[in-house]
Amino acid sequence: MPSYVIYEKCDGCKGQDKTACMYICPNDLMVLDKEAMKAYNREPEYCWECYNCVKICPQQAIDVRGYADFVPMGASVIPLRGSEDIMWTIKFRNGMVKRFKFPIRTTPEGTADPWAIMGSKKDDFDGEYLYSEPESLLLDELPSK
Amino acid sequence: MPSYVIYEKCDGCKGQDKTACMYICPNDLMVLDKEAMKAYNREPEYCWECYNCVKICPQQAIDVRGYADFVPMGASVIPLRGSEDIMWTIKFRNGMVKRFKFPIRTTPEGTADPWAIMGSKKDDFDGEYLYSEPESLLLDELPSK
Amino acid sequence: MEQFETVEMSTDLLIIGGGMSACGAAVEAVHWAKDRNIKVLLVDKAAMDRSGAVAMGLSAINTYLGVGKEGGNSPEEFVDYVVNDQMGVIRQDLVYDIGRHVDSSVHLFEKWGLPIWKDEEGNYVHEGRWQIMINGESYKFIVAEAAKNALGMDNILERVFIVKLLMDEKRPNTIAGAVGFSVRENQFYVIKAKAIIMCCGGAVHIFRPRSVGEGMGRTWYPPWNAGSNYAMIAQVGGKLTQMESRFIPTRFKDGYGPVGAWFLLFKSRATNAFGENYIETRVEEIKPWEPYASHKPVPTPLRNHQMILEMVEGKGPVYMRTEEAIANLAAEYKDDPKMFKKKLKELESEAWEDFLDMTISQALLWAATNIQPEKQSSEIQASEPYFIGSHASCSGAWCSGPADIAPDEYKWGYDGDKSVTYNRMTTVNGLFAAGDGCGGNAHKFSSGSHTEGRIAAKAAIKYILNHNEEPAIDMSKADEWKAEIYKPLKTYEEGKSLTVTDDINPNYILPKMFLFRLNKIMDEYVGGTSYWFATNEKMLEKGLEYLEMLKEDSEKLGARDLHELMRAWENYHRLWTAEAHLRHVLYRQETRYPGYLYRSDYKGLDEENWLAFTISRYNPETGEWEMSKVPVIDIFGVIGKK
Amino acid sequence: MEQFETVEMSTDLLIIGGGMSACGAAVEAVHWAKDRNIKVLLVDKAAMDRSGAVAMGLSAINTYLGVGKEGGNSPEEFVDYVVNDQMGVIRQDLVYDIGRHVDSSVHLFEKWGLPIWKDEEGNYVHEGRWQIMINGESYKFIVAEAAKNALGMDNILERVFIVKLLMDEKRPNTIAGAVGFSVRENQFYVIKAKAIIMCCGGAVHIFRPRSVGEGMGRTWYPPWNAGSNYAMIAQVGGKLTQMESRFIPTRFKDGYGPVGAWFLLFKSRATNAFGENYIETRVEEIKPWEPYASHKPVPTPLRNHQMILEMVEGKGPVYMRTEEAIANLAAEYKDDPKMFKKKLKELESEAWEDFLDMTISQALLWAATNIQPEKQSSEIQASEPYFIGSHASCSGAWCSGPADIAPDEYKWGYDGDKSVTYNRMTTVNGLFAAGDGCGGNAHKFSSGSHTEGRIAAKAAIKYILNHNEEPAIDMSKADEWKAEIYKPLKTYEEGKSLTVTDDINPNYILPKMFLFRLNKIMDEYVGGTSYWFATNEKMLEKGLEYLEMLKEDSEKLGARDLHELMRAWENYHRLWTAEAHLRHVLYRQETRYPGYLYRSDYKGLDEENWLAFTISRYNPETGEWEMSKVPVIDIFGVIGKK
Ligand SMILES: Cc1cc2c(cc1C)N(S(=O)(=O)O)C1C(=O)NC(=O)N=C1N2C[C@H](O)[C@H](O)[C@H](O)COP(=O)(O)OP(=O)(O)OC[C@H]1O[C@@H](n2cnc3c(N)ncnc32)[C@H](O)[C@@H]1O
Ligand SMILES: Cc1cc2c(cc1C)N(S(=O)(=O)O)C1C(=O)NC(=O)N=C1N2C[C@H](O)[C@H](O)[C@H](O)COP(=O)(O)OP(=O)(O)OC[C@H]1O[C@@H](n2cnc3c(N)ncnc32)[C@H](O)[C@@H]1O
Ligand SMILES: Nc1ncnc2c1ncn2[C@@H]1O[C@H](COP(=O)(O)O)[C@@H](O)[C@H]1O
Ligand SMILES: Nc1ncnc2c1ncn2[C@@H]1O[C@H](COP(=O)(O)O)[C@@H](O)[C@H]1O
Ligand SMILES: Nc1ncnc2c1ncn2[C@@H]1O[C@H](COP(=O)(O)O)[C@@H](O)[C@H]1O
Ligand code: SF4
Ligand code: SF4
Ligand code: SF4
Ligand code: SF4
Ligand code: NA
Repeated sequence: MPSYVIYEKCDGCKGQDKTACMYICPNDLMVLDKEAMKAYNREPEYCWECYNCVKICPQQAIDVRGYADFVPMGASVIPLRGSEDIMWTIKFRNGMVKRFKFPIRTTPEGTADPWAIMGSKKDDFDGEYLYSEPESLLLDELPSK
Repeated sequence: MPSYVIYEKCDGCKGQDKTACMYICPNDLMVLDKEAMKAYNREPEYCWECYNCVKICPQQAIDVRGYADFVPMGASVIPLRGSEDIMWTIKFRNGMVKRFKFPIRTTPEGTADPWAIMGSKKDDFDGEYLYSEPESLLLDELPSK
Repeated sequence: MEQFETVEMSTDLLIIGGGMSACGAAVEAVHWAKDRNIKVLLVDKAAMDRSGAVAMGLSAINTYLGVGKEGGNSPEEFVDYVVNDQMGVIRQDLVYDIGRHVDSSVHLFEKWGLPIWKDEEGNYVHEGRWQIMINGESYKFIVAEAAKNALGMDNILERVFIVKLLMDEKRPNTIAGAVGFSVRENQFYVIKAKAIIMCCGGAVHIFRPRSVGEGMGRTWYPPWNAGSNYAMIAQVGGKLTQMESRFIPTRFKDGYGPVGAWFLLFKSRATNAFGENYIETRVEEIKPWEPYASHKPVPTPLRNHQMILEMVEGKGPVYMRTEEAIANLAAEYKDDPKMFKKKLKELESEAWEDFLDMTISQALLWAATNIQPEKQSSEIQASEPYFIGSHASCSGAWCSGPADIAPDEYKWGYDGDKSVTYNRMTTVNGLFAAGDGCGGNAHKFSSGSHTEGRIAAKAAIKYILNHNEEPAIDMSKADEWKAEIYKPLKTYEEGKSLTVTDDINPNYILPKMFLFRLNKIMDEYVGGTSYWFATNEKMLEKGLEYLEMLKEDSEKLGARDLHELMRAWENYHRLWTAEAHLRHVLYRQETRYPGYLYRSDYKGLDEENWLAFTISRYNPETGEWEMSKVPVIDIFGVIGKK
Repeated sequence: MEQFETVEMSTDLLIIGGGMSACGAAVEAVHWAKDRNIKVLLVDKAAMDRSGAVAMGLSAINTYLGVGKEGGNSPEEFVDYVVNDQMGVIRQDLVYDIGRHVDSSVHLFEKWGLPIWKDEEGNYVHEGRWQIMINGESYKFIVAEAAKNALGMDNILERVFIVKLLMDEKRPNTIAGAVGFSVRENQFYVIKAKAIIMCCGGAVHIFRPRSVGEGMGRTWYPPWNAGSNYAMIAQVGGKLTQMESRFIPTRFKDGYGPVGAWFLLFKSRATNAFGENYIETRVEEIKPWEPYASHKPVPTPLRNHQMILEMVEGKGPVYMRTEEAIANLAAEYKDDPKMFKKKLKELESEAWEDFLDMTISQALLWAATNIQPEKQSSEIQASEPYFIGSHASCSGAWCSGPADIAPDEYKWGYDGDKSVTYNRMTTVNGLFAAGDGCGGNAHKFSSGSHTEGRIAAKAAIKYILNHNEEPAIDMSKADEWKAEIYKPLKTYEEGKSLTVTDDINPNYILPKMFLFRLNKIMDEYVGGTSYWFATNEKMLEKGLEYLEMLKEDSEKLGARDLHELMRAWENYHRLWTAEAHLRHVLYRQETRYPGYLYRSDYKGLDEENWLAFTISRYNPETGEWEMSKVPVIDIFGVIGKK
């Protein structure tokens, strides 16, 4: 189910240096047609349908249609990703619709603190402890053989 | 091994209504880019490499390169079809070259006469004889059960 | 959307297709028609010079009896061969009919200009008992030339793709014409006809091919025959038979070069990777398929089966021992170095010609892998399944047989009338079939297909004279048909603006992706190469579910231009062919053709219940498929004969 | 051709990749580096936020012990599990190391913001003994955020593809840097480094995928990991181990949705088409693989084998009995209609989340085929082979183990020094590997890969301090490397004018067709899906011949732009991965992993000869591959333990 860009909705990320979809695609598939100022998937057959471009697009201009070579037509799966949760709308081939909402993170974006746990063995450079241990293991010391 | 058109050699059949390659391709693959006046194979993945476009091209502008997905590179098979025979030049990947010549027909082009054998039962409309029979069977009558 | 002109045409006889059987039909029809005020029209989707399976040429004519020659074969002997090669389920009346007429076509070919190999005494060089060697690069060109000369170019439409048949509005179950479109001009054709001969060849790309990238066109069977015969006949309610009889040729791996010359002419062995000749070592394994197994030659499916067992048991690759064969043939001259060298040269040239005349890509593959057949073996492999009623398989329409040979069960006339019957007429009045399209009679090959076209044409002319009514077609419906046929263009045009690029768009499915979907379903549920040709009831039922969805989605086929519109309709024909195949496979509860098809849930041969033709009929009224059996009649007493 | 700027960079530690292991390496490295004047640079071909296998998210963390929790598991128990699941051939030192550290990463993830399911008592909800459930849509995003925050964006290069490693010109067998190019700008990178950690993940599209059209990107493993780890390590002479240990996950058919939650959390059965649970009915058939066969849970390859037997014997389709599982779970509430309904709703939501968090296409496939898991079973199938050293398989580099656990045979320092050894260092001085790139230790999964990145990073920092010499790289060769790397652009530019269209041109091979060629060779000679994962010596030798030709032809790879240039080099990495795999498969003369790989010529397990690691080394001096064995040491006495 490769991604596709809805012509009317894409604004080329307003001519910014890198568009959101180009920025995010792990497989470097999204590319901006600079003349039309529209993005597109240049190699649909290498699309993993990870939906990352779909989730990130500020215009909700990207959708996915199931791989033609094994997905029957007419269904859709549409995410709306907020700062704390994601809402999914699933439309079946037969018209049935289901909605699901799931949490995505418990901290504000950008605040993940690498040193959130600082273990008491944080200076054990010569031993086997890793930086947050042993506290991050909920132990007083590394398990021993 | 789909066909390809050599840019320098193709003259678009001099702007004629139908180009030789378009005329002949059994799979309707060859098409003329009317602006460039050059022909090309529009769907190489449906090419049977029947070489009919290659054989017919008045400019010898068409060649074939082995299907990339299983033919190693560097070999070629080039026909030169005359009115009575065809000459093949085969270049191996390792550089070896072989040439073969075979007859193609024993009559001048265009002269195949459908009624070249006219059997004595040519009026047997109600029976089982076909138009050239029984002479064309080298028999005096149809074999009987 | 562009405008399309409706071209209305009328003919008496319409020949659909321009291949071997159509060329035969053309000459024969013109012969009987010309003094009878009967008009004949031929429509081919391509250019007759090089259309159909023989487009590239052939290196042998595989059906020649020499009935009129000393030491030749009789039609009865031919029946014996075909019936036992095909595991019994063969219409002996049809095969006999081919056998008694086929030499006639071959001798015409020679007159027309086809070079046939001759030995020093001027006799044809036989590849095998039934096969003769030709310099066949221009085989189709020559045969088409005769047909064109007979018809005249005014009676030929090239580059017109026929999409569907039209039925008479007054006379039930009677053919009345066909509709199609030009892939070159904006022209929509409605062709009225009193009789039609279906000559559209077999089908490929029903199953996923072994090469799936650029090489997907390198199927053994040519990519342009799309099952139009089977689909169009079924759609109007014509009965099909033996649609489970797919064909899986053993071929040189990947290039799909022919093996016949190697096995028969060069007397080559094929062995597994350990040098074992499976035909000898696996005699026991085909015993469950007696009485056919011990017939000589070993039936084609059983030979395939033996080879496939090597692969499945992990004893591949399987090789054609070309260097051994050539060495053996040259050995005769081993004491005469000059002759020896000459013989070697000759054999080398013959080996290459065999490919260059009919599968050029195999020659290129040899060159690209530095293979010299006199020095090195080449791999062989079982291809993906195809449909070709004229080769060592017999899918096709259920047709009436020759009046003088066929028992009553196998012949009929208008509305089933047994007093005046029409050879090769399908179960639809006025609709005939030949070549790959006529079922139950295998081993016709190029020459037999030409012959069958002739047989059908003569019968069709008779039919026309006996039922000489104007086809009743309501031309006010022409716009409806036109809209239907051009719909993929409209679907695309109307849908495309949604997306930035037109390849991925939820409004339509492009033909290429439709094909991939079909191929995947067939491969995985109906016994394609990925499942080593095996399937079972549960898989088939699941596959049918997916095919049904695909059929619904065919409404959304999109096409960017006339060429792609042809692809759309080709694939629609493939879909119908696929469904017919699946239903036949489901119906035949046995494994009659191991090597072609395995029913994992019915592994053996079941002569008691299944020595019978399977018949399907799509009922156009109800939209249901009806399955039935017709017993095999052993007219010539050859079944299981040793 | 365009001009490309050469950007020369220097760092102490270079982390190649930005996935789970790289993110672990980054935080750990920065921690130990920051006060020691050590510079750390990370290079990712994509954007760290969503790069690697976890790009889409995950619905479970598959490696969590609860070492510090009541009722938790010990590292020894983890070793027992992994070793027996993987048929004995496992580096117990490495696995133990993961086991004792992995919870630490998981608890960090939680702090960073990852929602982990909790039960009413606040305990993690376990999917299985080792697996915990998460709301993992943003899993990678969060883990990358911490890594980015630790490194600072100045120390991160995104969209730079590393093509190959550079060796020190003075010190033999010592790493000195890497070269690569930006896929966004015309910049060519030469990066000098004292130590490198390889974090490039595993490999996909080595074998032909089951979907070959538009759906070829829907492999289970993400299409962007191309075996860079295996290829680049091999090219500089680093040893690889267990490259025959491909991974074939059982997954929901076509969409490749995960099955773990179904089997473990929902306690679902999988059955053949006739309702038989193959895990129970085929107990006898795995007996030849004792002592592993009767270990619980049944080892992953053996479970696969049982399922594959169903398919090969024609008893498919195989189904996950989802409706039965959900009904069973809800049954508890059958007397309380309200609770029953609520529970059903909850289970339905959990089922969909499992896909939506990590394999959205499976959700779309369900919707497109109108499947509601609570009402209808879904097909499962064995995928094509992948390479992923962190899952239920263990291909990767042969690395030094932890000083306190590894026996001498399994650890080393600079030039093999046993007195100061470096954890996770490959056999090349200063070159480390983690995650999918470190071989012999399976079942790390996302959390263990993160942990292993951390372990490697700490060791690499030590290495840097102990061997703190400037990398000796002759920058006068930069133009040569540059020319080599951009060559496909030049080959295309110079060659393209020959032909009217640029797709079919004899001067170059485009990456996509190169891939099809590779995939076909691997599928047909090295046991891909078309051969039901079976191969033999003869097939392998033939395959190797074809691979060699492909390697020669890789000189003619052409690329139209920077994006396609990346594809060209990815495929070159795939080619090396493929060759390494083939050589390992050829070397291991037994069938240790039925369900993943069958040697038709060595069908059984051979503990006497092959309870050993296979090791390959490509010798950069001679261009030869050297194969050897290293015995398995049963450090924890767990092999075959019940
Ligand atoms: C595919 C193939 C076939 C053979 C062989 C190798 C290969 C690679 N070999 S050996 O190696 O196996 O041995 C042969 C050989 O050496 N010797 C031999 O005698 N026969 C061989 N065949 C068999 C013969 O070719 C075969 O028996 C005949 O060609 C069958 O004749 P016919 O049934 O008429 O089919 P066709 O393919 O010739 O013609 C089909 C025509 O239909 C047209 N068409 C199709 N759909 C249409 C539509 N919808 N509308 C309009 N036109 C529409 C086509 O354009 C074509 O004109
Ligand atoms: C593919 C996959 C994997 C998993 C799962 C489902 C699926 C579909 N499932 S379950 O369903 O099976 O269960 C998991 C699950 O639920 N739970 C779990 O814990 N783990 C699962 N995995 C396993 C983990 O994902 C896996 O263990 C880790 O991701 C491995 O980490 P690492 O070894 O670091 O690989 P990576 O893929 O994360 O990162 C690779 C990075 O390298 C970059 N890269 C690659 N080549 C490069 C080059 N030449 N130059 C520069 N950069 C270059 C990539 O961009 C990326 O950053
Ligand atoms: N091993 C064989 N034994 C008998 N007939 C064969 C054999 N191989 C091919 N033929 C026949 O030779 C002709 C050409 O074969 P092929 O090239 O396989 O299409 C056909 O008539 C085949 O039936
Ligand atoms: N049937 C099973 N028995 C035991 N463990 C399993 C089973 N299926 C999956 N797993 C494990 O569950 C986790 C996720 O599985 P999967 O979705 O198959 O990747 C991995 O740790 C698997 O090893
Ligand atoms: N009918 C078959 N179709 C496909 N593969 C098979 C078949 N029979 C066996 N195999 C495979 O061949 C290999 C050897 O199987 P066996 O001969 O049954 O031990 C195994 O990988 C099987 O999966
Ligand atoms: S992110 Fe959305 S709006 Fe921006 S370029 Fe991509 S498709 Fe267009
Ligand atoms: S769905 Fe994923 S792989 Fe596909 S284009 Fe979007 S970001 Fe790239
Ligand atoms: S036949 Fe030759 S010259 Fe004519 S258009 Fe085709 S390629 Fe060009
Ligand atoms: S080789 Fe044959 S199929 Fe291919 S383009 Fe030429 S004529 Fe058409
Ligand atoms: Na999971």
